[in-house]
Amino acid sequence: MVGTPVLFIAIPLMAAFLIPLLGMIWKELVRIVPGLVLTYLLILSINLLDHVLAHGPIVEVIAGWGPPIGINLVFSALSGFLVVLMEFLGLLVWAYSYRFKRNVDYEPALKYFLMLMMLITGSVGIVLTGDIFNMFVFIEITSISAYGLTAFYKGRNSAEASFKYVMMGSVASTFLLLAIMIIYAQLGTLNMADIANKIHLMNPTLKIVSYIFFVTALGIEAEIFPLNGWAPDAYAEAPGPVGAAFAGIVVKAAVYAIIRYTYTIFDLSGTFNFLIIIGMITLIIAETAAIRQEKLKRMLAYSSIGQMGLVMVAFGFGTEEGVFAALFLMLNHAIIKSLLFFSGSYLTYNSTDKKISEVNGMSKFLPITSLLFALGAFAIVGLPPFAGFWSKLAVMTAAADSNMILIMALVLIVSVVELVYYLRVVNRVYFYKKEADVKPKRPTVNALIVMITLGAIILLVGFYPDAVTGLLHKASAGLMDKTQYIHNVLSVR
Amino acid sequence: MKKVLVILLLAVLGYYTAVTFFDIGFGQPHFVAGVKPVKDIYLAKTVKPLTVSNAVTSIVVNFRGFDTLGEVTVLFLAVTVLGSVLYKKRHAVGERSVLFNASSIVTAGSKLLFPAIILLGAYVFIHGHLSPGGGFQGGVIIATGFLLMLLAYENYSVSHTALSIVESLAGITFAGVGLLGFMHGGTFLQNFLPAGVLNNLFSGGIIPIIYIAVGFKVAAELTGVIYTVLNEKGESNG
Amino acid sequence: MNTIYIIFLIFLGGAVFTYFAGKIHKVLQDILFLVSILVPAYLFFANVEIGQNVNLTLGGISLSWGINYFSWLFSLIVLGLGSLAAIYAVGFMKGEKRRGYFYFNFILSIMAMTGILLSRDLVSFFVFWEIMTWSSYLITIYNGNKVQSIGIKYFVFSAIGAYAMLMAIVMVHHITGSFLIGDMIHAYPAMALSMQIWIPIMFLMAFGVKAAMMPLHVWAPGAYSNAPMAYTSVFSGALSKMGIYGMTLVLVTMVNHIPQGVWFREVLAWLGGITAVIGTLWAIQQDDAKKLLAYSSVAQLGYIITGIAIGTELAMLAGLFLAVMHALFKGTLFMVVGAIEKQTGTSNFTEVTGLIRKMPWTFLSALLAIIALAGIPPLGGFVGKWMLYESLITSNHYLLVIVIFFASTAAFLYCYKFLFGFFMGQEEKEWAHVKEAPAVMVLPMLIMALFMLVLGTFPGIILNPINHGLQALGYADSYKHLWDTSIILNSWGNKVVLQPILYSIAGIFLFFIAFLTWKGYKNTRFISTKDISSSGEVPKEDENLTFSVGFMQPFYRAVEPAMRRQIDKYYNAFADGLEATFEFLRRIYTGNGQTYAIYVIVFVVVMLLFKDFLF
Amino acid sequence: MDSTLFSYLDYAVYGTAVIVMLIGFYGAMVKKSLLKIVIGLSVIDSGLNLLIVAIGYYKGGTAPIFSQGFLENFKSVSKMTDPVPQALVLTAIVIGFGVTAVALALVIRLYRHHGTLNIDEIKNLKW
Repeated sequence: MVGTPVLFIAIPLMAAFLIPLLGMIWKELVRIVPGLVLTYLLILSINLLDHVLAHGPIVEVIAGWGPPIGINLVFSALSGFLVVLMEFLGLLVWAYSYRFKRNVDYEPALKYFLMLMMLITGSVGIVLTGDIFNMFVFIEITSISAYGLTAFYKGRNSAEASFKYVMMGSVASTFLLLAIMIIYAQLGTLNMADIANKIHLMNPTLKIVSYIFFVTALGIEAEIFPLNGWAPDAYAEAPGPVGAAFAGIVVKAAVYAIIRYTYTIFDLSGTFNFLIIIGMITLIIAETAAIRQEKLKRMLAYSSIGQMGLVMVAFGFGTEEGVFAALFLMLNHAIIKSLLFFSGSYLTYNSTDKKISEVNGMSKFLPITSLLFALGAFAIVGLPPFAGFWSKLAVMTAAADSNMILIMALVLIVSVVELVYYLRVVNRVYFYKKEADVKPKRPTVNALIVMITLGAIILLVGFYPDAVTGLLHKASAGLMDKTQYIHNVLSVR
Repeated sequence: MKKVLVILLLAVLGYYTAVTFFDIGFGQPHFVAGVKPVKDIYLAKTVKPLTVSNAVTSIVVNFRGFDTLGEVTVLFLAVTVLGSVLYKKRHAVGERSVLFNASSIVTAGSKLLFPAIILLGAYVFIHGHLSPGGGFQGGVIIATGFLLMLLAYENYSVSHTALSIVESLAGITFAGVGLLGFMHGGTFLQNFLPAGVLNNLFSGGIIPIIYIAVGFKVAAELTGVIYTVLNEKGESNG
Repeated sequence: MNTIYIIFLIFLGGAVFTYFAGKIHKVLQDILFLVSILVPAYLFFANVEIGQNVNLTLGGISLSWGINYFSWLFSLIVLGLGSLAAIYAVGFMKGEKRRGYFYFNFILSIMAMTGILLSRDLVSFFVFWEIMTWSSYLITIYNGNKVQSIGIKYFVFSAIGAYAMLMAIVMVHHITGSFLIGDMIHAYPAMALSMQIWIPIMFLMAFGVKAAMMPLHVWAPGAYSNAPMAYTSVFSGALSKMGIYGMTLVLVTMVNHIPQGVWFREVLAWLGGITAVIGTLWAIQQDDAKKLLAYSSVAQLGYIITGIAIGTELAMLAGLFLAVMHALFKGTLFMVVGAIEKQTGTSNFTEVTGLIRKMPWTFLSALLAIIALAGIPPLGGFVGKWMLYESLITSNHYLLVIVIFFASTAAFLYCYKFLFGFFMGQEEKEWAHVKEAPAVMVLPMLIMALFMLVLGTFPGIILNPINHGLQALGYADSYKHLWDTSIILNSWGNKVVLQPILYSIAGIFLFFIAFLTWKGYKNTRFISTKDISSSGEVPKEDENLTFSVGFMQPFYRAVEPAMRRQIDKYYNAFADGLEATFEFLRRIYTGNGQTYAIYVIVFVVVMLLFKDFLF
Repeated sequence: MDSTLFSYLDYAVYGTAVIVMLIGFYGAMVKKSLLKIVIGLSVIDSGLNLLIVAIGYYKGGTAPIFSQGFLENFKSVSKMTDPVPQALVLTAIVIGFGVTAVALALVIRLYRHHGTLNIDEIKNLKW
C-alpha cells in the first residue's frame, strides 16, 4: 500500500494552507500546486482502489480511536470508485481552467484554485467518511466552496445565484443537524456502522422523522425536485468548469450520502419506493423545464437534475442490478455532462447571455469543440454505441426485473423529450447561420486536451463497457451487503 | 396570503419537531435501552489515557479532531470566499465605511484594553484542555480586540500578508501535527507526545498544541473577515 | 479473427478515415469511401458462412452474431443497393460541401444495417438499430436548418419506436434471463398472455416506424425527400426494409404462436393497405419529384406490409419479392431524381421538362424503373403484384384486394406524371446546357435497371433465395409447393407459357410509346412550355404556366375532402400542447430564493404529514 | 415517556428552541430585505444550537470537566452532562458563522449590483 484514505483529506488541506504562502514565493505556484495535489491523489486513489478490489475494504481510524469512538474513513469498492471519479474529474477541471483564468488577477486565481480544491476535497470527504457528523462538516466545506465558486464572476448575476444557494444550503444544514441530533439522542453514537447496527432499537417515529430530515437536507444538495431551485441558477452562473464540477462531483457526493443513509443506515420500509417517486418527479419536471430553455447552461443544468432523478429511480429499485445501473449512470453522467459543460462553455464563450441561439453555426469556427459537444449530446441521451447507452440499458433491465413497467415507460418517454432538446442544440451548432455579433473563442490547448480525453472515455466505455462494469458490479455488491459493511467497520480496533 | 401559508407550514413543522424532541425528553437519560452511548467512553477515556480535564476539549480536539480540522477549514474557506466575493481590482488603502475616530475615551480605553483582551484570548486557548474554553473561544476574543481597535481608530490597519501568514502557519501546524501523528502512530492526529499530569498546563499530549494553532487561526481569520468587510464601501455603483 | 469482426472493423475504420481523409485529398476520400463499403460487401458474400455464429461477451451481456438464409436475403438488398448507391454517391457528392460528414454517416448506416442482419441477440440488434437511426438522421438533416424540424420528427418517431423495442427487449430479458433471439423465440410460447401480446406490439411499433406504416409514417415523406438523393435510394430502398425484416421475424416467430395472432395479422394487413392508398393519393398531388417518390415509397411499403401480414406462403413470397423489387426500382428512381437535380438544380416537374434527349441513359433507367413500379410486365413489379393479389384472394381478403388494386391503379397516375414531367414535353432554352450525368452516376442506375429486367423475366433467380429464407423461418419449401398451385408460378420459370404473351404485351406497349413519340414529335410545333394559356384567362406575369402545374387537378379535387384530415396535424397539435404544458410547468422555478425555501418546507411538511403512509 | 417526570420546564427549553428556529424560518421566508433574511438564517442557527445543547443536559449534572475538586470528592461520571452535543455545537456555531459571513458578503455584492436589498427585485434568474 502506498498510502491511506486520510491522505485524501489531509494533503489537500495541508496544501490549501500552504498555497497562500507559496504564492508569496512564486505566483504561478498557486495554479500548479493544486494540480500536483490532485494528480497525486488520483494516482493514490487508483492504487488504493486496486488494493481494495483485491483485498477488501480499507477502514481507517483517525486519532487512534477505533469505531464507534473516533471518526473513521471507509475506502470500499463503492467509495473508492467515487473517489477515483471525483479526483479524476477534479484534475480535469483543474487542467481545463488552468489557463482559462489567465486573464484573472492573482488574488482571484488563488482563491479560485483554493475553492476548487476544497470543493473536491469536501466531496471526497463526504464519500469516504464513516461518521454522520463528520459528513455534515464535509458537506459544509463543499457547500461553502460551492457558494464561493458560484459567485466567482463579477458582472453576471452570479451573486444572486449564490445567495439562493446559500439560503437553501443553510436550511439544508439546519435539517441535517436536527436529524443528526435526533439520531444521537436516541442511539448515543455518530458512527454510521454503529448506528446501522443499532437502528432497530430506535423509536420508529423518531427514526422516520430523522430520515425525512436527512433526505431533505441531502436532497437540497442532490437536486431532488422541490428542493433544487438553486441548482439551475448556480450551474448557469458559475464558471463553465465549475458547472462540470457541480454536476460531476458535488451532486455525486450528495447522492452517495442519500443512498448510504437509505441502504445502510436506515432500515425503514418504503424508502425505496419513496426514492422512485421523488426521482420520477425530479426527472419529469427537470426535463420538461429543460426543453423550453433559452440558455445553454440552464438547459444543461436541468438536464443534469433530470439525470440525477433517474439515478434516484435506479437506486429506488433496491436491487443489486438497480444499484449497478445507478452507479453506471452516475459514472456516465459525470463524464458526459462534464464534457458538455466544457465544450458548451466554449461554444458560448464570448456571449453575454449564454443563449442557445448564440451557438448557431459554431461548427465552422470551433470544429473539434462542436464535434465533442455533439458526441456528448448523443452519448447523454443514450444512443449507442456511446457510453450512455449501456447505462440506459442497465437501468431498463433493472426496471424490468423489478417489474416497474410504468416507470420504464415514463423514463423512456422523458428520454424522448431529452433527445429533442439536445438535438435542437446540436442542429443549431451545425446547421444554423452564425449570429453576427458573436465572436467565437478558440479553446486553449489544455482545454482541448481535457475535452478530447473525456470524448475518448465516452467512446471507450461505449465500445468496451467491460472496462468499468466489473468494478461497478463489485461496488454495487458492496452497497447491498449491509452486514458486511457493519462488520468491516466495527471490527477495526 | 404568503404569510399565512408560511405560518401554517411552519406551525406543522414546529409541531413535529417539538413533538420529536419532547419524545426524546429533556434533562434525563434519553438513550434507548440497551445502548452504550459513546459519551460514556469519551468521559472515561478523557482522564486516562488522554489526561485532559475538559471533556469537551478532548472530544473536539482528539476524539473528533477530524471534525475540528474540517471546521478550521470551513473558517479558512469562509475567509477565502469572502475575499473572492468582495474582491475589487484596486485596493484603496484606508477606504473604510467607518471613517471617523471615536471619542478619545474610546480610543484611549481601547489602547488600554487591547493587550488585556489579547492576553485573555491567549489564556483561554492555552488552557483550553483544562478549563472551559479553547481555541475557538480564545480566537474569537482576540478577534474582538482587533475589532475594537478597528472601530476606535479611523486608520488602524492590519497587514493582510501577516494575517494570511499566521492563518497559513496555524493551519499547517494543525494538519502537520496530524500528519506527524500519522507517521508516528499510523493514524492521523494520533497523540505522540507524553501525556503529562492531569490538570497541569503540560498535559494532554498534542491537544494544547492543536488548540493553540486553532486559536491563532481563528483569531487571524475572524480579524480577516472583519477587516475585509470593513474595507467594503457601501455604495451601490461599486 | 472472424470475418464478421473484420467487416465491422473495416466499416468503422473506413468511416473514421474517410471523414478525416477529406482534409488531405478529395479523391483519396472518395476512394476510401468506396473501399470501406465495397470491401466489406465483398467479404460478406464471399466469406461469411450461413448458419455459423460468433459469440462474444460485452459488458456482461452475451452477444451472438451470425447469419441465416433469411437475413442473407436482406443483406443482398442492403449491401447490393448500398454498394451501387455508394458508387453513385461519389458522383453525386462531387463538389458538394460536407462530404466527409455524408460519407461517414453513409458508411455507418450501411454498417448498422449489416449489423442488424447479423445480430442474433437483442442488444446488438438494438445497438445497430439505433446507430442506423442516428446515422440516417444525420444525413437527413444534411441540407441545413430548413430540414431541422423534419429531421427531429424522424428522430422522435424512431426514438419512440426504438424505446418501445427497448422495453420489449428488457421484458424479454426479464422473462428469459438472456438477450439471445433464439432464447426469446424459444420462451415465447410459454409466456404469460399479456406478455405474449405486448411484446410483439412493442416490437411492431419500432418496425412500423421504420417501415413507414400508417399512423407512424408521417416522418417518411419529409425525411425521404430531404435527404441527399444518393442516400435516399438507400434510405427508402434498404433502410425501410429493416422494418420489414423485423416485422417478418416478429410475425413468424411470435405472433404465429398465439391464437390472437390472427388479429395482429388482420390489423397489420389493413394498415398496410391503408398506407398504400394514402401514400398513393398524396404522391399524385406532388409537384416535386422527390416528394412524389417519397410518398410512393410509403405506398409501396404498404403493399409489402400487407403481403407479409397475410403471411401465407404465397403472400410471404409476394411481400419479400416486392421488397426486393422496391429496393431496386425505388433506388433507381431516387438516383434518377438525384441525377436530374444535380444536372439542373431542381427536382420540380413544373420547372424541368424535356430531358429525354439531354439525359437519355437516365431516361432509360427511369423508364424501366417506372414500368417496374407500375407493375407492367415484363418487369419484376408485375410478378410481385400478381402474387400479392393472388395471395389476397386465396386467403379471402377480397375487400383488401380492392383497396390494394385501387392504390396500384392510382399509382399509374403518378408514374405517368413522373415520366412525363421530367422527360417529355418541349425543351426549354433554360435547360439547353444540361448534360447527361457522369458515368459514375449513370452506371449504377443502369445496372439496377438491368437487374429489374432480369428479375422480371426470371423471377426464379430471386424467388429461390426468398424461398430458402422462408424455409429458414420455418416455412415449408413453399416454392416447390406453390409450383403447382399458383397460376403465375405454374406457368413461369421452366415451363415458359405466359412469357411470350407478356413479352408481346410489353412489345406492343413499347412500340406504342415509340410510335406516339415519333408521331407526336412530327406533329408538334416548338413553342415554350410556358406558353399555354387557359381559355379566357389572362395569365399573370409571375404565374408558372408549365403544363405540369396542376397536372392531376381534377383528380385531387375529387379526393381533397378525404385528404384534409392529416394525421400529421394531430401529432403537431399534440406536440404543441405538450410544449405549452412544459412552458407552464417550468414556472415552478420562480426565481425567488424565498419561494424555493418555502418549497423545502412544503416538502418536509408533506413528508411529515404523510410519513405513516410513506414509510 | 413517563409523564410524571415531565415538568413544564421540559417543554419550555425545547419549545423555546423550536420557536426561535421557527421565527428564523419566518424571517428568512417572508421578510423582503436581504439583511433580514440573513438575520433569519442566523436566528435559525441560534435556535438549533440551543436545541442541541439542551439535548446534552441532565438534571443536576455538572460541567464535563475533571477539575481538581471533581476528582477529589469523586462523583460518578454519569453525573456529568453529555459533552458530545457541546462539542458538536461548537462546530455548528463556527460553520454557521462561516455561512453567515459568506451570505453577508453576497448581500454586499447584490446591493452593489442591483442597488436594492429587496429580494423581490432580484429575480434575474428564473425558469
